[in-house]
Amino acid sequence: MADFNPKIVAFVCNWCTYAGADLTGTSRMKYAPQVSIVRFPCTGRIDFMLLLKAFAGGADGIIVSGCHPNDCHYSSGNFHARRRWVVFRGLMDFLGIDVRRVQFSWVSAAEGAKWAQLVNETTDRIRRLGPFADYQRLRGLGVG
Amino acid sequence: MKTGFYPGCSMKGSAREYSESLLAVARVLGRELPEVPDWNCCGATAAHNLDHDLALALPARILAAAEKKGMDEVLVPCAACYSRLKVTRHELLEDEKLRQRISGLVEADYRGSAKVVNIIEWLAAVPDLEKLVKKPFQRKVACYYGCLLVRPAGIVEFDRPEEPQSMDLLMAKLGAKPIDWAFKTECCGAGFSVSRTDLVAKLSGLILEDAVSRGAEAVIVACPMCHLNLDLRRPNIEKRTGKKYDIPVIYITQVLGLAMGLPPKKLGLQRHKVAVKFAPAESPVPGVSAKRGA
Amino acid sequence: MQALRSKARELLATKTVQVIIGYARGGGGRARAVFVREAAKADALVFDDSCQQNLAVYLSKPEVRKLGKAALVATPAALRAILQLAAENQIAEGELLALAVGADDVVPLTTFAAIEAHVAARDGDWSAAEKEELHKYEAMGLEERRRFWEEQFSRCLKCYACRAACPLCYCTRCTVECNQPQWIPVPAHDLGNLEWNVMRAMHLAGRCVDCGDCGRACPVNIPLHLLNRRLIREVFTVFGSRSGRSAKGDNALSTFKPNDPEDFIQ
Amino acid sequence: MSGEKHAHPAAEPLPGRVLEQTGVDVARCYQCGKCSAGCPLAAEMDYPPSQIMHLLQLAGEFPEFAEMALRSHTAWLCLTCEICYCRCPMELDIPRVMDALRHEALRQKKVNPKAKDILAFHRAFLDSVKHTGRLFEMGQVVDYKLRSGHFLQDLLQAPWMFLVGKLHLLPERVRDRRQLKRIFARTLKARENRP
Amino acid sequence: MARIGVFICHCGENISATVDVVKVVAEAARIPGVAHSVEYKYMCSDPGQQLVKNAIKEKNLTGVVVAACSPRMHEPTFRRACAEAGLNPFLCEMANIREHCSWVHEKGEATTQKALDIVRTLVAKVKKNKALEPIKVPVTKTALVLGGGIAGIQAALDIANSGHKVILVEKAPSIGGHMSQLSETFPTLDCSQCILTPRMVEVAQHANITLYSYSELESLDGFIGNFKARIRRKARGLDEKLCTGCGLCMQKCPTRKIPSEFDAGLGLRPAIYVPFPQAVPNKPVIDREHCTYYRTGKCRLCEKVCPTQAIRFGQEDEIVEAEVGAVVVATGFDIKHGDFFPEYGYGKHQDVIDGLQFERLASASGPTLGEIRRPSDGKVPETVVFIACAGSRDPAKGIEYCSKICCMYTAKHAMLYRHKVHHGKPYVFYMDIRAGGKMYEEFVRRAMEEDGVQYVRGRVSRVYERNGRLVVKGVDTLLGARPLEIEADLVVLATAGVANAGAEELAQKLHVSYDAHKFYAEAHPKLRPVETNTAGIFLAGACQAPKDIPESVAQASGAAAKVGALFSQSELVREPLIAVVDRQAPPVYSSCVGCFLCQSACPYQAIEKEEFRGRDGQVVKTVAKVNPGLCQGCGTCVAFCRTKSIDIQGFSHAQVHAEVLALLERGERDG
Repeated sequence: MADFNPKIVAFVCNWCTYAGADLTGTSRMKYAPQVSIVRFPCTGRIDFMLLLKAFAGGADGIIVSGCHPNDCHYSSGNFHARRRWVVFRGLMDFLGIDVRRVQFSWVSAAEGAKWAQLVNETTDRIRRLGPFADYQRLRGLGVG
Repeated sequence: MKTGFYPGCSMKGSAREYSESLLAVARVLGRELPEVPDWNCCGATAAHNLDHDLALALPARILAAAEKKGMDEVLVPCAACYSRLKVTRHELLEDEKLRQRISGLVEADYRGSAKVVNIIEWLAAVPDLEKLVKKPFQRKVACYYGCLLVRPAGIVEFDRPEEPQSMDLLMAKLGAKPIDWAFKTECCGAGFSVSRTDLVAKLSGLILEDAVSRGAEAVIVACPMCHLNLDLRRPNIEKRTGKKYDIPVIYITQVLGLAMGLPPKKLGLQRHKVAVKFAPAESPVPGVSAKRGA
Repeated sequence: MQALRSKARELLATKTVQVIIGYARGGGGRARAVFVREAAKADALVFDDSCQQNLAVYLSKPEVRKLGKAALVATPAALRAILQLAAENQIAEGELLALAVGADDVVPLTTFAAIEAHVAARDGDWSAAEKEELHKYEAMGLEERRRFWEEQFSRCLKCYACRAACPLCYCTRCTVECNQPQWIPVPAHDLGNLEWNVMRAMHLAGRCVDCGDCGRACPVNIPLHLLNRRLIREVFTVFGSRSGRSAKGDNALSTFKPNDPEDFIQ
Repeated sequence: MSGEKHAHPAAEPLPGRVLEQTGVDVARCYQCGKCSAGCPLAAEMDYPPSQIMHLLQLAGEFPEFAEMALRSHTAWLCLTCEICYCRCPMELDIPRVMDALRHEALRQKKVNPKAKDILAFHRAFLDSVKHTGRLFEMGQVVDYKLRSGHFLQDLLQAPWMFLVGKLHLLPERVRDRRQLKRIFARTLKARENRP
Repeated sequence: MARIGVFICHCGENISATVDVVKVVAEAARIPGVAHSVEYKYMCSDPGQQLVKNAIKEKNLTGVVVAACSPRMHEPTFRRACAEAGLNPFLCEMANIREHCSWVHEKGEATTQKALDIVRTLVAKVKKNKALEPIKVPVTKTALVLGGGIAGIQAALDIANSGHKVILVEKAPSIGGHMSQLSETFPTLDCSQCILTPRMVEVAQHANITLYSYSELESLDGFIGNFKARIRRKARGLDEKLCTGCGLCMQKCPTRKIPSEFDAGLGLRPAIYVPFPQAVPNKPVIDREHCTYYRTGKCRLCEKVCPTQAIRFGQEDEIVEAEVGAVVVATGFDIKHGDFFPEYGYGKHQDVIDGLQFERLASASGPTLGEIRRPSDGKVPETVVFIACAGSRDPAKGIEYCSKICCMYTAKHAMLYRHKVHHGKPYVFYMDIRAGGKMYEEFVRRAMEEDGVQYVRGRVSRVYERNGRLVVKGVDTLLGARPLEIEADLVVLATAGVANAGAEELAQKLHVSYDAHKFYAEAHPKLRPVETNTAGIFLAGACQAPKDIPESVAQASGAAAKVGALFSQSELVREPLIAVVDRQAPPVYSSCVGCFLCQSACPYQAIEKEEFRGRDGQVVKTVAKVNPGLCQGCGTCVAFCRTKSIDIQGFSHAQVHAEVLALLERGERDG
């Protein structure tokens, strides 16, 4: 698995985490390149269907990240998202899907370092978990 | 709650009155204080000066032994030993690799189950101590904490590192009047008592001077090294400052003992270089006070 | 049963309602839904243990609404469904009347408040058997659970009977029918089946009134209600709210507390 | 781990070695001097703590500064009273840096001559511990006198200490002394015998 | 059929150093729908933008993807360029291959591959973009200024003088802020109140300014151009119209021994008081916590003596509502109080004081009428030690940043001390002297050269009392780090500047972001220093970071200018990135089923009900509708909608879905 390059999709909000990831760049901190960022106005906008689509799309792991509580640019989008993810995780787990494949996080615009760390840790975790063959098999993807 | 007792070397020798008074007091309190089985020296300053692993291994051996005996906490009255044991426990619990390596050295799997407590913590935990006071120790005392009871704060996490209060509160319970002074936590010269007596004389001199100038009648300590430097080294101090200081240096446990009305002899007061003149009942061994400054 | 029939007769005769939505004896002794519009036909109404279907499912159907004001023969689950539908602006106060049926009595409930009180009074926890059923699957290992559901969903035909049976699946356009973009592939293959069932469960999270009709309706016997049950418990234990208890109550997922648990968030 | 490095003292510049042994990054020191201001013995030191830190900061590029730090009297005068660490705005564990310096100096045989007595004392102390498992004060004092050559100093105190029963003629002993010997053999001895 | 143009920027070396730009160009050209793919050294430069404009015209592109830096940086630039070339700006997207790729990954295949993935993803998105028209919203030409310190005063006056209405809210009984507490000001040493009080009066008398002193912001709703503010006017306990400020009540008040906030605890005040003689408004407030009447139910002496019967014990807080188009936050800063430095004995020894307290000692209007006398015994101190960086640059006990103003005010303090006590000996313990600023360095030199202030380079370890004096254990790191002891009569700590206690709470009311130290965050550290990332809310003064007077005033005028610009149009043009609800022809009207979960989720109350009626006038359907003025475009509603009837422009279902599918292709390729 050491040479396995996981595909990780990051769903992030524009105001905190996207800006935080920008800061990682302006601070020239390095992190694993396997992650692709999809930008949203707010974590509140992130539809759980998109997570399913990402997995269906062959993602081995997903990061969902936004503003810290009380820092949401829209004041409460992240609070709604938080509840949604509680339920979503419960369901995933009940369906036998390893919730460690979805990492939720708060990364503020000031936390460039945290973003790099988040991506690296998640990449390592997913590497350890291996390709999400179980899921990709469902769509007859030639994995594993 | 099983409490083990780690006397450390000096309490068997130069500071035996400390353990004598502690055990005397413990008897009154009805507390068992079994010694940590086959305990060894903590290595003190010498060990960590010369070798980091050794400085950890020696205390680790002690703690492992206490653990093996099923002790929940180890009472370490000597502030210096307390510091070594506490630091060791902290470092080994912080760093798993290190814990394993040192465990290997001491040939026991040290887990860190036994807590390390100092004399003040231990006494503070005694429910309504004040009720046991028969003869309130009505003296103005300078509570001298020294370095190692309160520092490094991040590790001992006991009293605040600047302007600590725990000993003052304890003394107040015993009827004493703790003075507000400036040298509570200044260093007395510690391990230099033999090798650099000159420096000890200097540092300890500053401490005595401040205590005396603020009207203290006694300096209260919880550390054999501090006692050695402030009491036994009195002649060197006086030689350096060119002043005489009659102020006695008394262990916490001795004050407690006196307040409980125990006879000074039981508390080893006669072993002091500087006589405790105001000690109640029979006055200290005459021979001793006569020999002062000889 | 007599009480029910006479009450129905009275309601129709006095034109208090135009239709009684209730149960009648169907083929093979099974109960089926019936829409009684004349007092004379009230005797067709039955009520016994075989009457399990949640009739509230009809309340949002236009053809039924056309019939006028209705009285609904309501099981506890149906009462909860009524409240939830009200909370979601699907039925308004005074649009219907609920006939809460018990062993041998019938309680007409004319206002939402009355229904809320009735539900609250009889509200209870799941039976030991129900708990055991859920627990059985949770006790499985992750991989075992995954295999179980993969096998279950592999049988799914995407017939949407579960959706048709659900009183809260009243959407006139379901996500599966959205094709720009196509959220869920139309053919019944493993991925689409999983996505459909996840979506169904998520869309019912904080809304499901736990009647179990989805599971009963499934022609290939997938225990769908377990998915909802699992989320009902999640919502209750984590957010402390239960759907179908109030005609006004905000949905657990469209509200929040600043200090909601977030231990899973890094 | 560091064993290989120990074989070649010069293998890595001093700051790196300090970091490795103590976890203290000397680069974080911004030379405010608070440590020197509070150090009870700063006045006696050839380089007060803040200067030692600065020497270490430059030691990487300038070996002569590394030498100054290693050969300093400061390392041996440090009492480990922890007041510097306690008040350092950057929370740098200076006492541990001093420990590391001492260890390096010992291994590279660069102990400051002025520290002879202090070192002699420490050695005497540990000898006593090595043989008896505990500190045998009498034995240690005698041992120290032999090592340091200060025969008169303190002998005045000794008789009095007997009198009040503070000195014993015979040492207390740990039962499992073999184990202690092993511990010493694997630590101090092993280190000091390295080239 | 889509005709997308892809424009890949080298950003000098910033991108091309780690990304094989040429390869990305070639690969991008092969993405279905891409009609044009080029690279350029600096795409944001004029020739770069020209490149885009020309391509749009020549290749009549239907969409543009600029692969360069973060959209947060240049999206507006390129959207403008597109618009100028006749392409709807919202058909332009940016692929962030700099911050999110070239800068964070090593040179190599993987990085180039990722750059291409990002491009592909945004090509997929832009194909689904729709041409959007900007939204126009009216602007209420009244500004709300929070905080009546020098920054707030300056901002209020500038806005008012440009002909707009201003509501100035100050939480204290009087405006003036910290500046009114200062004695003299560096580097000119002119008296603070002499230059401040005229402006305070101007505020009070300005026709365009409504002053709410002793008031606080309760809540702020709405959005740029259309805020609704609720302001709590705390009960002063008197009728301001009747009160003439004669001060009789204060003279007669029996409770007089209350530490004066204005004098930083060094002076005393009665329970009914104005903070200082030149207060604006010059009307007292009753301090209910200490007032005898409120405590015991007896007294009412002030009521008896008041010649105009202005006292109102029963008075209650009043909430006033105001519609404003812009907000200037000028709530200032505080100094780090308390004994966070036990080794310096602050809070233990009366004669260890902070900078603000020294200002009061040195101020002619202060408790000692400008004579330097130490708090403990009123003795004139022979020796004063000033300790700089007391809490600043101190991660362990204080804050890690530099408070910036301390070096200067400490030099000023030492100077003032010498001017008032000629034989006195001032010492300053410092780490570095930061005197960047016009005439600042010269000022510090003067302190050393002309006023003989002794600067000692080193941090103080400890301060303790010995026979009535304070022993300062310091060090001189320039003299071999030798410890040195000074016996002082007074020790002044240059305590750190920190954010106000309520800063966080206010930020949350305003929805503005703040940094780790609770200072309000500007929209861009260099280029947008007075805006917040919430449109229509601006910053002035020390609420953003510790600042001295000239800086605060400059920023205040800057904020005022921004407000002026905003108020210069009667109608504001907003990006149309907001939610919309599906609409269809009758009888369907909309796919929305009207469950209104979106309504309870919307943070801006932007979701309304719309009813459709049949011919008979009966309501046949009730569905959701978005108020384009209120919607801020967070999209929370979108994720709730089971029928996918509500969508958000710019981040629509089709767009994000396409983005994720683009990742799917990648999955297919190397899966």
